[in-house]
Amino acid sequence: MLTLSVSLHHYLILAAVLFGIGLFGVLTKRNAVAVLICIELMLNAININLLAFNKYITPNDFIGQIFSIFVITVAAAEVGVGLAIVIAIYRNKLSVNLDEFDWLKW
Amino acid sequence: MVEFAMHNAWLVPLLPALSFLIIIFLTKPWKKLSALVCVAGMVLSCVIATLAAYGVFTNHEFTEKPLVYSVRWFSMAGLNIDVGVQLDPTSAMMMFMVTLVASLIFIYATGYMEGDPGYSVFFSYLSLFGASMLLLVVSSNLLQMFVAWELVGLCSYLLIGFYSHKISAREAAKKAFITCRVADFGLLLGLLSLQIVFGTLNLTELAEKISHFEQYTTMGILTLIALLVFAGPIGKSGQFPLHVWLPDAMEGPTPVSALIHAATMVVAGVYLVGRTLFLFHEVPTAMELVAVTGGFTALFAASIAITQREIKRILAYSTVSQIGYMMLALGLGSLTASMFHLWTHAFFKALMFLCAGSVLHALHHKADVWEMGGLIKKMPITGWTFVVGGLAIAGVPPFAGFWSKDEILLAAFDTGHYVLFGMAALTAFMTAFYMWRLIFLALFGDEKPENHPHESPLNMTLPLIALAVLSAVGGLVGTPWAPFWQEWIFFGHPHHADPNYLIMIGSVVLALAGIYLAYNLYCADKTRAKAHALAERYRFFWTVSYNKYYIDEIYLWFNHTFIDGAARLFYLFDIYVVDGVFVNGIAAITRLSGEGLRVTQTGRLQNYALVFFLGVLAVAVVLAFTDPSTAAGLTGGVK
Amino acid sequence: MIDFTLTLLNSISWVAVAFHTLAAVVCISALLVVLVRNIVHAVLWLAVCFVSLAGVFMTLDAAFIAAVQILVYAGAVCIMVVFAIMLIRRGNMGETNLFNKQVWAGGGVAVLVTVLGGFLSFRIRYAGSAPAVPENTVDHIATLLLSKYVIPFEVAALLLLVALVGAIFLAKEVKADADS
Amino acid sequence: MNGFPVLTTILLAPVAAALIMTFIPRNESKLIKCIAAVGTFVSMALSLYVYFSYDTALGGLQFAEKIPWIRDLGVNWFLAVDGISLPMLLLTNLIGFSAVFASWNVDNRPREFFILLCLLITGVMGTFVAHDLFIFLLFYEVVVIPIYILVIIWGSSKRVTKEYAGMKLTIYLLIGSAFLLVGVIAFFVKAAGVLGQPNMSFTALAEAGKQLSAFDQTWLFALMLFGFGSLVSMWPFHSWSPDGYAGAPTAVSMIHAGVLKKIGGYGLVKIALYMLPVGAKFWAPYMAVLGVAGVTYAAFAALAQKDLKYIVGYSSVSHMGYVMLAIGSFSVIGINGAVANMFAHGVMAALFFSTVGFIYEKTHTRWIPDLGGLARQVPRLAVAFMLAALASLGLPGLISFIPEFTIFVASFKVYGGLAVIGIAGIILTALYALRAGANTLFGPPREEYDHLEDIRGPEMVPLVVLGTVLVVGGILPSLLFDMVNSGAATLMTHVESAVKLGGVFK
Repeated sequence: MLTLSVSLHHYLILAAVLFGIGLFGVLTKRNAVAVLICIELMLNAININLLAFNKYITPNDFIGQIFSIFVITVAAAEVGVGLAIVIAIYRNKLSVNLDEFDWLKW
Repeated sequence: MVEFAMHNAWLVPLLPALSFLIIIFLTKPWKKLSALVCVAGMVLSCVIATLAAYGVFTNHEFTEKPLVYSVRWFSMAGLNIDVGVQLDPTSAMMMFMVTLVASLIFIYATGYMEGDPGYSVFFSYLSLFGASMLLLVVSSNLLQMFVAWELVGLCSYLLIGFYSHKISAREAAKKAFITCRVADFGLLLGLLSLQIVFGTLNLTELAEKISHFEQYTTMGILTLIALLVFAGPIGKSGQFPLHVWLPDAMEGPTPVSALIHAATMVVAGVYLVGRTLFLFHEVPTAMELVAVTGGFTALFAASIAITQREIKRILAYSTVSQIGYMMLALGLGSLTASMFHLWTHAFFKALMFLCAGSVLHALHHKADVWEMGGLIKKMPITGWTFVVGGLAIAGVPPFAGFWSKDEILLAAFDTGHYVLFGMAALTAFMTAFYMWRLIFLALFGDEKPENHPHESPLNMTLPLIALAVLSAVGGLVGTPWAPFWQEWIFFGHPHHADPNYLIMIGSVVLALAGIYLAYNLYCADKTRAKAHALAERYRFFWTVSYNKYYIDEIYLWFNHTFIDGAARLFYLFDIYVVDGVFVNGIAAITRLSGEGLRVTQTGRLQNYALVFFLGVLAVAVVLAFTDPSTAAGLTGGVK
Repeated sequence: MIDFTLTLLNSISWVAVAFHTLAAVVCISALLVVLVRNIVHAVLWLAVCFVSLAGVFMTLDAAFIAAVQILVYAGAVCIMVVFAIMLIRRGNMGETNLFNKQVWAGGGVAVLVTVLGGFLSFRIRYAGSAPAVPENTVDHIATLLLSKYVIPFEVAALLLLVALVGAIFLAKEVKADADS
Repeated sequence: MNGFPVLTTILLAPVAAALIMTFIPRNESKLIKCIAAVGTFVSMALSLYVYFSYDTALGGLQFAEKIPWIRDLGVNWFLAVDGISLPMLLLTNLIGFSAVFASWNVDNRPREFFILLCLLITGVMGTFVAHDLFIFLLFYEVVVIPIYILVIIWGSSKRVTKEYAGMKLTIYLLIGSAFLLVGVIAFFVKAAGVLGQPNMSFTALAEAGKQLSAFDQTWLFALMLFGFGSLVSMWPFHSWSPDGYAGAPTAVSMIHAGVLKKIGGYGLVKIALYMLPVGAKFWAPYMAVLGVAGVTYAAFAALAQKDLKYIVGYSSVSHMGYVMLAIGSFSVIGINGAVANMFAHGVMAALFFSTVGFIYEKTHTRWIPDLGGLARQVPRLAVAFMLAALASLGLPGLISFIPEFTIFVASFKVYGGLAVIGIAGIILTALYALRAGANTLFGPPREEYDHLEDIRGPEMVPLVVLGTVLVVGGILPSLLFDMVNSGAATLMTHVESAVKLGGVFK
């Protein structure tokens, strides 16, 4: 018998995998835009968690849903500002390669 | 009146101190007024001192029990120090003598210092000097005495260095102070030990406690204490080996030399030992040491004085030698003889210094006795008073020195110290010789055409005459036939020896022999060829003596090599080790580790993120897989 | 046969099927976002990922969020990223999405985080069966947002405004003399 | 004046002056100086009033003010004075007032200078009147910042640059205070455990401290010893002192050598010794050894100096060695001597530094071989110099003799031979003090200094104020000792009873 079922744990594992992929991208991509994209992936992983908890634990409170709305809002803002920064940097350095940016040093 | 003076003897040091303050703060711009204030202060305190002394010397009970009144100076748990006045025959005598001699010297100084730009300041220092010395004399407490002792040292520093623009004066002043400091270090240790062992520094209480010292301490420690205390007088009274400052003290104006050498500073040491004789009396070793030091210094200084050329320097070594006499007497346990010699010495030595000052004044500070001659004709008062002084110091009866010196020789002989007796006798002979060498060279013989001496003014000659009279008759208070002195000033119980005619005659013979030898060499023989030949024949001895046994050079070398060497060593150590290695080393380590660690700051965002997530992982693992209480402990949670 | 099929079909939880399919799509597209060498392709896979995530949200009875997900992420965010890529002109688009030097270390950390996250998720205990989800979730959310959560809501609006202003300020063309 | 918060007023007077100064145009430098003088004068007058109306027979804490501040930490705005802190308070104000006049000729940014100076004085005073550990540390940290700025802006560069001097001074103080802070916090936590509730007041902490185990007391005291010791320039943590003083402007040298340094000694007595008696007993011999080492070492080093400020700097290290020796003697007499010697040295060092400052200001050199014969050209300055030098060598009749004597009595009794080495320091002190005086003031006058003007007017204030204290304190030592003894005796009674208890061995 095929027992395809879903439980909270499935969602959580999905979220963990997605978060891991996003983190991998954040840590290893050279392109600043790619890093931003990967951050979006991580944020979405969080949203999965929020919604999953919302459904399985507190379906009547909608806290998870509302919180994920805020997360999306913030993510949108973050993408906007992030991309603006990338563009500003690009204009100065003619590059979006993060390996070349080490101004945090010293 | 007498009653008042006795109960207000604190006025004696206070009046000169007041004149010091008045001169410094009020009358400094008016020279004559300043001098007047100074002299008036001293004369007034002389009057009070005289009255007080009269009171003491008419009431025999003071020889048994001194009159002491004191107030608490400061106190804390376990340490109480009083200051006060202690009147007994010894201090009364000193008070009288010091005020008297100081008054005469002050009067003399008004003439001597005429025209000096620092006239007022000089008199303020003189007043302070007098005040300090009198404070020392009346002290009822050893710490108070030490305070005065150091103040005397300060004043001598100021006065010796009075011509501070002269490098020699500056150095002499410094030398005097520091030499005395070295000695005071010992004295201070002695006082500390006394305070710690006996719990008091009051003279009367100390005397009482030390008489049965076994209850407090052992003989060994008491000996050590006595030796430490004696270190102070060695320095202050110019005993060997710390006598070096005294001859250099001649750099000060002559009244200062007189003051230092005759009445005040140098005899402070003798006086201190006299005051603490109850301590030394218990410790035979210390007594021997005092006696030997005194006897040796007397001979040693006399042997230097024989070859010196500068008039004040000869007198200075003669002072060292005479103080040695007094120490010798103390070491023999004879406070009587010692104080007696102190008393007579004050008069004739003050007289001779003032005469020397008068001579220098007339010759415009030409000091070499070989360049003088025949001065007695142009300066009769100075000259003849000088001769009186010479007779007194040589010990020719009936002048003062004879009686006191005789007393010392007698004490040495009676106590069976024949070696010391021999040394003292030899010293007496040499004293007569070098002193009359000075007199013959300077006062008699041919006049030198380049000198234009003139007699000094009245305010200088009057003190000379007064002192000459005192030098002549001052010893009569203690002749063997009328032992007034011996009945009053003594330690233990009055000692009255029968006149020993053998010693008396012997000392007169020695003195006359010395004078005769000097006459032969320096007066009768106009060319002084014999003297030169003698010096030539004993070239080595002459050189050593003339160079003061090279002690100054040795000290200088020691100071330069060891003290300054150590100073440089410590300073370099400070710069290169403490500072260089440790302080700057730690700074360098900090900086280098910073240099090293900053490599880890790559500046790359993703590096930082990587490390950040490693950290997150670590924390998460710890929080997830350990006992909750451990996690709480790690994160600093409470209860 | 038909019965069996029907039984089978009835026995299949369609939600589960949907979830597993969507999850697979999400994971694969996300991986491709990271792995492809062309950034434009990466953005396309990102869009795929976001859309399938919206499907996942649907399986979680969050229709409103799913809609927002499509509107905001698949729509606005992807478009914005594409615009940004266009602004950043590069010659060779085939080499625009490369790895840096810490790929192994980063991969390790990512795997560890994933494993740890997955492991920890099994620790969660909850009432075995999900309680019934109310109908009309949108109504409830709307009510809550404008009543209980009105202040965070307004703050979020303010945040968006500030982000907007900030983005404009940052991306604004700088004067020539500041360029160097 | 019952109930009038006189200690707070003393603290705030210079702050008020500083506030007023901020509103005065920067070119009105005369007015600024006058305001600084008035502010510090008010403090000085009030602290004189407090000094002489303190009842020594009664002893204990007087003029107390207590306002709760941070209840959770048991912190109160608790100001009070006793026989130990009051001389220090008076000293601070005497020197602060003199320091304003010693800087009368500061023309570079006078407003900022005097504002910082006033804040500095307040900070120092605060440490002495605080009876709450938190307040004490607060004021202690307040002190550090003005010092740093004052040194690096108004300082002078000789052997080391003023920046180096300022950094060294500040970092040393901060390192010391870091260790101190660790010790204080650890102590506070342990004390709170003993008391059952947090309390920062000295009295409560002392009660708690004596109940700590001997081991705890020992290591806590070690931390405090390092902290306070480096502040009091205990050998071998002294090397900031000569460099720092040489780099600092006159007023800062005066305040630093005169009083700031004394915070270290004061803290050792009033905090470390008072609160951790068993620990103090354990460390006392080490303190004595370090003290003696400091005395002789610094005296020798001073002998090798040619820069006047370095001489005074090393001499202050040397004198603080006596303070350490005295605390190490662990007796009432020793504590009396330590506190009194801090007072005496403060007055003398301040006078010394102000004199050296004037000499430098007038001749533009502090290098002794370039000086000489100044006594003829600037006699009053020479008097001030000699007064300070003589006080420094412990001349009887000046203030420093009796404290030194008491220290000698206490330490000689306890340590014997070791103390003798320390006492031998008086010879070396005489040597360098007189040598400096002789080579600077005496000898043939130099014609390049013929035009110099002697100090006059406001410049005379340090000489008059500090010189008077030097002489009066020397002639009437009971003025100082009655006060100090009332504090020291109480303190040592507490300490000795605690030592008998011997700590609680857990």
